[in-house]
Amino acid sequence: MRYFWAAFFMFWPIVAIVIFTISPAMNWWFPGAGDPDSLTKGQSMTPLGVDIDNLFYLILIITSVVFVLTHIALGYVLFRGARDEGKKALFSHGSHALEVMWTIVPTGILIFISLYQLDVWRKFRVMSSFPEAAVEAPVAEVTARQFEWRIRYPAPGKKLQLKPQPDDLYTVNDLHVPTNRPVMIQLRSEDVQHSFFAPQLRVKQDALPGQVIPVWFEVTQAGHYQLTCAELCGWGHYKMKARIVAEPQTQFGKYLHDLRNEQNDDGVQDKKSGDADDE
Amino acid sequence: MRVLQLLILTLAFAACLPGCDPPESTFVYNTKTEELTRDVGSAVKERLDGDFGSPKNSVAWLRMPVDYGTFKGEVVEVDEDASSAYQFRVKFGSNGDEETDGEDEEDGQASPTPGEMNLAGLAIIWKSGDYAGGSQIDGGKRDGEKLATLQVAAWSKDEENGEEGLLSLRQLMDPPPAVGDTFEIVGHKLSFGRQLYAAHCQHCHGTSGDGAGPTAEYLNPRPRDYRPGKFKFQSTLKTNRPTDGDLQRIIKKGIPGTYMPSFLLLEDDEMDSIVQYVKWLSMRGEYEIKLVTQLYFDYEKVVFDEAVESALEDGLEEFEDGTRDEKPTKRSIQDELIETANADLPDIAEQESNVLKDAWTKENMTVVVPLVARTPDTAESRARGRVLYVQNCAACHGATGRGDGEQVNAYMVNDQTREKYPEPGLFDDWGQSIKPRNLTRGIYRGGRRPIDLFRRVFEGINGTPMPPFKGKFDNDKKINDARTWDLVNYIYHIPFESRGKSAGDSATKHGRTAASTPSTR
Amino acid sequence: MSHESPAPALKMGLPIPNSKLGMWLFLGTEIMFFTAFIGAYLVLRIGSPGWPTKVEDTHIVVEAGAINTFVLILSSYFVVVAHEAMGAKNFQKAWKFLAFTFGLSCLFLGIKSYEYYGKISHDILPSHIAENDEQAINKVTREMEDVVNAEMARLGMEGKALEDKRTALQAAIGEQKGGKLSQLQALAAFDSEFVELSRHARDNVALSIPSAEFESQRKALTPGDKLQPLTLHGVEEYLKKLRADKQFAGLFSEVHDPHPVPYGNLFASTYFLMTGFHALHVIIGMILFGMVLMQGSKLDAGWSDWIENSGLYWHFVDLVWIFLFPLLYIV
Amino acid sequence: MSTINPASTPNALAHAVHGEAAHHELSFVRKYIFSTDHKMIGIQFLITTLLMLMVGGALALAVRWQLAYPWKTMPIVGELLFAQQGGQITPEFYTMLFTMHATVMIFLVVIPVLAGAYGNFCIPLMIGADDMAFPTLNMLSYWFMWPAIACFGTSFFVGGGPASGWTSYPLLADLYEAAPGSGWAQNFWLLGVTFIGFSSMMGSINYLTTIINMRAPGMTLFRMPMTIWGMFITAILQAFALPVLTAAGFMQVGDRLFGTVFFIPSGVVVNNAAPTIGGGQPLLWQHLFWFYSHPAVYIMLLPAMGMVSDMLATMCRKPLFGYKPMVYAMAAIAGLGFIVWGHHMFTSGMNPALGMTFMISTMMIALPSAIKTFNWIGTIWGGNIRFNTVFLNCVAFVSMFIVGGLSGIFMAAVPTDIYFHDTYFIVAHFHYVLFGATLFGVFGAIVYWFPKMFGRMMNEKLGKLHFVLTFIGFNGTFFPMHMLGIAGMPRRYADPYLHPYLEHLQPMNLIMTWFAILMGVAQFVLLANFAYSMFLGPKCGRNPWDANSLEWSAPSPPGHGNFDIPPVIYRGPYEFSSPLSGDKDFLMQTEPPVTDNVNDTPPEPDDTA
Repeated sequence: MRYFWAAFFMFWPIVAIVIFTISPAMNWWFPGAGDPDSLTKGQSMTPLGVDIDNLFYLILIITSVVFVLTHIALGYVLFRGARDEGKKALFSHGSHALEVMWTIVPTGILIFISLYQLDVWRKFRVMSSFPEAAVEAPVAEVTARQFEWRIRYPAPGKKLQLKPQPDDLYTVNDLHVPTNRPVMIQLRSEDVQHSFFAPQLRVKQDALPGQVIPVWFEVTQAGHYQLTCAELCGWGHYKMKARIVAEPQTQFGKYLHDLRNEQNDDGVQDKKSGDADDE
Repeated sequence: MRVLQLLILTLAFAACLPGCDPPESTFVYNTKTEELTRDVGSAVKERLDGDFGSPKNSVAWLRMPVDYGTFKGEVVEVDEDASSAYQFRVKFGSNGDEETDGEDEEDGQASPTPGEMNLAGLAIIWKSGDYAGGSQIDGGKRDGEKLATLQVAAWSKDEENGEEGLLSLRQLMDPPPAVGDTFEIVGHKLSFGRQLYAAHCQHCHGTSGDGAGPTAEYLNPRPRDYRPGKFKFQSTLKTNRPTDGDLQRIIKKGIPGTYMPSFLLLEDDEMDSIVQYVKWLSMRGEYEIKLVTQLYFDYEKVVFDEAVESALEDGLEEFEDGTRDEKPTKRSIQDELIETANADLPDIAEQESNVLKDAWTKENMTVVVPLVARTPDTAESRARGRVLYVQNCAACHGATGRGDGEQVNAYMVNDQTREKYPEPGLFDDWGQSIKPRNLTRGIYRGGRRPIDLFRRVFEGINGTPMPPFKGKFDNDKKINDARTWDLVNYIYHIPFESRGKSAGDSATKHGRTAASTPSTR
Repeated sequence: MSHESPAPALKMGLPIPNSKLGMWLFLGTEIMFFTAFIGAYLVLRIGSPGWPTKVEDTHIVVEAGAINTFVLILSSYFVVVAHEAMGAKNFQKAWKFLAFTFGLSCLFLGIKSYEYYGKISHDILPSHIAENDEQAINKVTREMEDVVNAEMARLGMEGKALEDKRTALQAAIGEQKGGKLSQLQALAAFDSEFVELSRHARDNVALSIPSAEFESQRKALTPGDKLQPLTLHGVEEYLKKLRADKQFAGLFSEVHDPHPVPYGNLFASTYFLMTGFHALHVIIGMILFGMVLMQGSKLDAGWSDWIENSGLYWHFVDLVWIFLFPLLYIV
Repeated sequence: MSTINPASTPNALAHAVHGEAAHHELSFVRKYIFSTDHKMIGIQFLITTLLMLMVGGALALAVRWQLAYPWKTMPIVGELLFAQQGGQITPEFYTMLFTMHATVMIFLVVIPVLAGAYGNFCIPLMIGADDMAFPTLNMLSYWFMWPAIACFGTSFFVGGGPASGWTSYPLLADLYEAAPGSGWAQNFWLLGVTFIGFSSMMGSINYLTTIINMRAPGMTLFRMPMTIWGMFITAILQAFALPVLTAAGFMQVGDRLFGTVFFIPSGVVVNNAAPTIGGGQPLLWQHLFWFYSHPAVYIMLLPAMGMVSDMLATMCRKPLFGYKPMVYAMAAIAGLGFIVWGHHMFTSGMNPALGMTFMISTMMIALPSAIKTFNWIGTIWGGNIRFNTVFLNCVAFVSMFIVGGLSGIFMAAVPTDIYFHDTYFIVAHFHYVLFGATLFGVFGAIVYWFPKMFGRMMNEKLGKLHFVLTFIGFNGTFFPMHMLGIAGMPRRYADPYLHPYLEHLQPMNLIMTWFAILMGVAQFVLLANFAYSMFLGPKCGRNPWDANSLEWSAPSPPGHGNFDIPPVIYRGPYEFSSPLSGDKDFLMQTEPPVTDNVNDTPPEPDDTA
C-alpha cells in the first residue's frame, strides 16, 4: 500500500505530461490562422504574436523541465520513504550548499526570463517604439460598449480624428484592416471596462472609459479573425462577438469605398424592394 | 461496511442531480386572455395552442406567411409488416418536383436535405398516395391548412448516402404509406429558430416574445414586446409589417444606444430561422390579442357576470310570462352564452387569421422609397432643414436637438384610455416612458444611412409618438421629399453644430470635453 | 541554530503590555487606511487636468484649517500632560487636562462644521457641482423647479403638469383670502419666470426674448437666422433681477448662484472623504476620552493604560490632520 | 475599540498557577456560542467555513453546469429559476453565480479557515499561551463574520445580486445602471466585505500581539513552528493590506450612494442614462483593490504552507529541511507581495514602465516559492514516512503547488500574460494554488488537528477515500483548464460556444463538469467523516501523532487555559529522529535537555522579538 501511494503521486504528473503532449494534436491549443475552419494550425498571424508564442514555448520548456525534475525528485523521495525499514529517519536540518544552489539557479533562470521578454513588451505597449507608419494613420477607432464593438473609420483618403467627423464611416462588430502592414487602432470605451481580445492575433488590451488607448498589430495573412471581450463587462459579456477581417490594401480600400456607398444610400439608386436594403 | 454504505448514498445523491425532470418553457398568455371568463378564456387558449402549439412543440401553421422550411422526400421502402409503419426508409431531395414545381421556381435551387438535423417533432404532410391531404389521419387536418399532427420521431441518416435514411414517426400509420409516396417535412426553420431564440434572445425578449424575459427588468429601454405586431424600425409604411430584410437588418446591426447588440456573425441560415421564428411569435401574439379583443367586450369576467345576471332576470321574466319553457338557472344561462362564444370562435379565428395573413404577406407591404435623390448636403440645404426642424421637431427634440423639447415636461394623453399619464413625458404604445432622441450624440437607432433617417421622418416610428411627416412639408410630393432631405441633412449636421458660445466655454478653457458637448460616441 | 537550550527565559516578547502593543498595531492598520485615501487623492489630483484652487470656487478657509491644526496639536499636548499626571497619581489634574482635550476636540469639530456649512450653503457637494456654464444654467432651472414644486406641495396643490399647476394656481388665487393670496401670486409669477428660464435654457437662446415672443420668432425663422445663445452672465443678471424683486422675497434662498467649478466634483469628493473620515476618528477619540471623563472623581490608576492608549490614538489623529492640512488647504 | 481594554492578561506562567480548578463551568451559550475561548472560536470558524465551502461549491457546480450544458435546465434548482424560460440559467444570473462563488470561497472559506480556524486554534496552543491576547476581540472577529454572511446572502436576493465579479471593477460595479443587481445588491456586497475587513483586522491584531508577546518561556522566534510563522506573516499582511481595501470599499460606496466621483470618468453613458459628470479614474480602484487582493493571495497560502511544513515533518519523522530558509522565504513572499499588485493589470492600460517593474518583482516572488518547494521535497527525503491521510494531503499540496507555481510564471511574463490574462489559464492557475494547494493543506490540517480539537481520531479509510476522490476530481476539473486557456477561452463567459474558435471545447467542458461533480460529492465524505468522528471516532491520547510541538503536550481536547503543566520550551519544533531521543523518534519541545552539559545559568532573555 505504501508503494501504491508513492505510485499514485507519480501517476498524475505522467497524465499531465501526456495531456500536454497530445493537446496540439487534439486541437486544445492556440487558436490559429484566419479561417475559423482551419483552427488547428495554432499559429499566430502577427509577428508580435509569433514572439509571444516563442516566449510561451520557451517558458513551457523551462517549466516542463522543472516540473518533471521536481516530480521525479518527489517520486524518488516517496519511494525511498516508502521502504519500511523500521529504523529512524535521517536526522538532518538541511544543507547550506543545497539551499544556496537552489536559490541561485532559479534566480538565474527567472532573471533570464525577465530580461528576455522585455523587448516584446516594449514593442507591444511602449508608444515610442510603435511602428511609425501605424501611428501616423490609425486605421479606425474601436469603441466598446455593452455589448458590441462600434467601429469608426475615417473617410477614404482622410485621417482619423479624435472627434467624430461628418464623413466618418461606421460599422459594428466588423473591423477591417489591411494586411502586411502595421495597423493601429484607437481603443476606447463608451461605458464600462472592456478588453479588446483577438486570440488568433495574440492581442489583448483593456478599453478604459475616459481614455483612448492605441493598439497596434500587423496581420500577415488575409482572413477572418475573432474579436472578443476579455474583461467582465456585464451580463452580456460573452455576447461581444465580432470579427477582424484582414485583407490586402486594395480590397481594404474597396471595402471602405463600399461602406461609404452603403452609408450614403438614399434608397433611390436601386429601386428594389426593402429586402435589398440589407447587404 | 459503513464506508461503502456512505459511498453508495452519496453516489445515489449525485445520480439524482441530472435525473430530474426539466421544467419546460411555456408561452405566457396575454393578461387580457386571463381576464376573460374561465370557459371562454380556456377556449381561446385551446385555439391558440392548437394553432401555434407550445415552445417545445411549435406548430407550423401553413396559413401564416412564414417560411417554416420544408424538406421534400419520397418513401423508398416500407417494412413488410404493416404494424411497424412507425418506421420506413425514405429518400430526400430530388423527388416531388413535378407537383410543386410552380411553387419552387423562385428558389431555383435543389430541395434541401435534412442531413444530420434532428427532425423530431416536425410535422409530415403527405403530398401523394393515400394520405395526401392528410384527410385520413385523425385530427390531421383542419380548414385544409392546419398541419397534420403526424410527427416525426427520429431520422437517422445513412452513413454512405446522406439523402437516404430511416424515418420513424410518433404515430402508427395503418395502412402504411406506399413506396413512392411523396411527402414534406415542414418546420425545421421553426425548431432551429426556437433553439437559437432560446440561446440568444429569450432571456431578454421572453419565451413568448413579450419583452419580459428575466434580463428585461435591468434594461432601459425595455426589450421589444413583439405581440402587438408593431416594430419600430422598418422600411415599410407605418401601418405595414416590417419585411424580413428589416428584421434581419436590426438583428445584424443591433440598435445603437440600446442593449440590442449586433448579431452580425450569425450564419445566413441561423439568421433566416431566427427571423422566421420572431415573425411566427409576433403572429401568435397578435392573433391572441385579436381573438381576445373580439371577445373581451362581452366575456371579460366582470362584464360577463353582469351580463349573466341581467340575462337571468330576463329569462326568469320570460319563464313567468310563459315565453320560455324551462326555468333558467345561472348555470344554464352561462352555458348558453359560452356556447355562443364557442360557436363564434372559429369564425372569429378565421377572420382574424385572414387579417393577420394579409398583413404579413409581402405583397401587401409598401416600401418607402423617396421620389427624389438626396439633396446635396450644402449649407443652404441645411439652413432650410433647420427651419423645418425648429418648426416641426423642436417641440420634442428641443431647439438644440438634445431631446429636451417642452413636450418632455408635458403630460401626454394615452391614446387608448384617453387619460393623461400620471408622469410627465412621452409614452410609447407599450406604455413605457420614452424620450425623444438626443440628436447631438449622432446615434441613430434605426440606422444611420440617409434612407433610414428619411424613412423615420417620412413615416414616423411605429408605436411611438414620433408621427409621420409625409406630406407635411409641401403638398407636392416631390418637393415634400426634397424638403425631407433638407431636414435629414440638417439632422446629420446637429452633432457638429456649435452649441452657442457660452455652453462649452469654461469647458474648453480647461481643455476637457464636458458631458453635454457633442459626445465622442 | 541552537536546537536545545537548557533553561528558558521567563518572559518572551516585548516589554510592553499587550494592550499597548495591540494599539500600536491598530494604528499601523489605520495608517494604511489613511494612506489609501491620501494616495488616491494624490493620484486623482495629479491625474486630473485641473483642480479648483481659488477660494471662491472651493470655499476653503485656510485660517480655519490653521486654527484647527493648532487646536489639535494643543489637545495632543494636553493628553500628554494628563498621562503624566496619571503617572504621578494626580487624578484631578489628569481629569482636568483630559477635559481640556475634550473641549478642544469639540472646538475642532465646531470649526470643521463651520467650514462644512460654508461648502454646503454654496452647494459644494459631490455631484452637485456644475462643471461648465451649461450645467450651471441647467442647475439654476432645476433648482427653480424644485422651489416651485416644494412651494406647491407646501400650499397643498398637487398639480400635474406645469401648465395645469398654473391653472390651478390661478384658480386658487381667486379663492384664497388674505396673506396667502400674495404668496400664491408671488408663486404664480415665480413659476412663470421659471418656465421662461427653463425654456430658454432648453432652447439655449437669450433671456432677452420673452418666451411667447420667441415662439413667434421661431415660426418666422428664415434660413440663416440664428437666435442669440444664452450666456451664463445673462442668467446671473436675470437671477439678480429676480432677487431684487420684492414680490419674490425669500423664494430664492434655495437657488444657488450659477457658478461653474471645473473639476469641482472630484475636489468635493476627495475633500469630504478625507476630512469626513478624519472627523469620524476625532469623534471616536472623544468617545474614548468621554468614557474616562465620566469616571469623574472615581478616576484611578486602573485607567492609566486606557489613557495612554487613547493618547496614542489621539496623537495619530493629530498626525493625520497634519498631513491633511497642507494637502487639502495649501497645495 | 476593545484593543485598549485595560484588562491585563496574565502570562502563561502566572496563569498556570491557577490551574484548571480556577475555571467554573460556563453556561452553554458562553461555552459554545459566545465563547471567548480561542479553541471554541477556532472550531466555530472551522465548522462555519466547511458549511460555506458547501455553498461555494454548489455555486461553482452551477457555473460548471452552464459551461457543460449551456442554456439547459439546471437540475433541482431549475424549477425555482425562471421556470417559464425552461429553467435555464440566464446570463445575468450566471454573472452572479461566479461572483458569489468567488466571494464565498475567498472571504468566507479560504481566508477564515486558515486564519480564523487554524490561526485561532493553533496559535496559543503552539506558542504555549493560555489564550489569545484579546479574547473578547477574538470572539467579535468570529461574530463579525455572520453579518458578512448575512450581507452576502441578502445581496443575492435584492435587485438581482452582485454581478460584477468579486473584483468589482468600476464602472460596472460603480454605476447603478451598469450591471443587473448593481443596485442594493452591490451595496450589500460592499458592506459584507467591510464586515469581513473588520473581522480580519481584529483577528490579525490579536494574532500579532499574541505571537509577539505571549510566547511561553523559551519559545524564541526561531523555535516557533512553521505554522506560527505562517500565521504571523499572514497577520502582518492582513493588518497592513486590508485597510486599503476597506478604504477603497468606502470610496466605492461613496460613488454609489453619496455622489462622489472617485472612479467615474466624465461622459460615460450606461444603459441609456444621462452621461456622467466626473473626472475620476477607474484604474484607481484596480490599484487599491489589488494592493490588498494580491497580498490576499498569500494570506490564502502562507498559513497552509506553514501547516504543511509541520505536518510533513511529523509524518516523515524528520526535521524540517532548511527551517530558517523557509522562514526567510516566507518573509520574502510577504515583502514582495506588497509590490507586485500591478501584475493583475498588465493589460489594463497603465503606464508600460510600471508594467516592467511589476513584472520583475513578480518574477522574483517565484523564487521563495521555489525554495519552499525544494525544502519540502528535502524534508520528505530520507524520511520514515507514515502514509496516512495527513501525509497524502500534504504531498498533494506540494505537487499541486508546483503546478500552480509554474503556471504562474506564464502570467508573470508580461507578453504571455497579454494572451493569458482573463482566460481560463489564469483560472487554472489560481485554482491550483488556492484549491489544489491551500485546500489540500486544510484537508490535511483537519485530520491532523482533529484529535486535539475533539479528542478523537478521524476515520482513516473515509479520509483516504475523500482524498482520492478529491484529488482525481480536482485534477480532472482544473488541469484541462490550462488547455482551455491556451485555446483562448475567456473567463466569465456564460456561453463560450457562441464563438466559433471555442465551439470544439464543449466536450472538454462537459468532462470537466463531471469531474467537478465528483469532487463535490467527495466533500460529503469529508462532512460525514467529520460528523461521525466527532462523536464516534476512537479516543486518543495527548500526542497521537508523536509530534513535537507544544499543542501535543496539552490534553486532548485541552481544557480552558490549555496547559495543565505550564510549558517550558527547550528546543525547536522539529527534533524528529534525533540521536538524542533514545528509543522514540521524537523529542517534544517541552522535554528538558538530555545532554549532560547542563548549563545552570539562565540564558539571556530573548529580545529578538
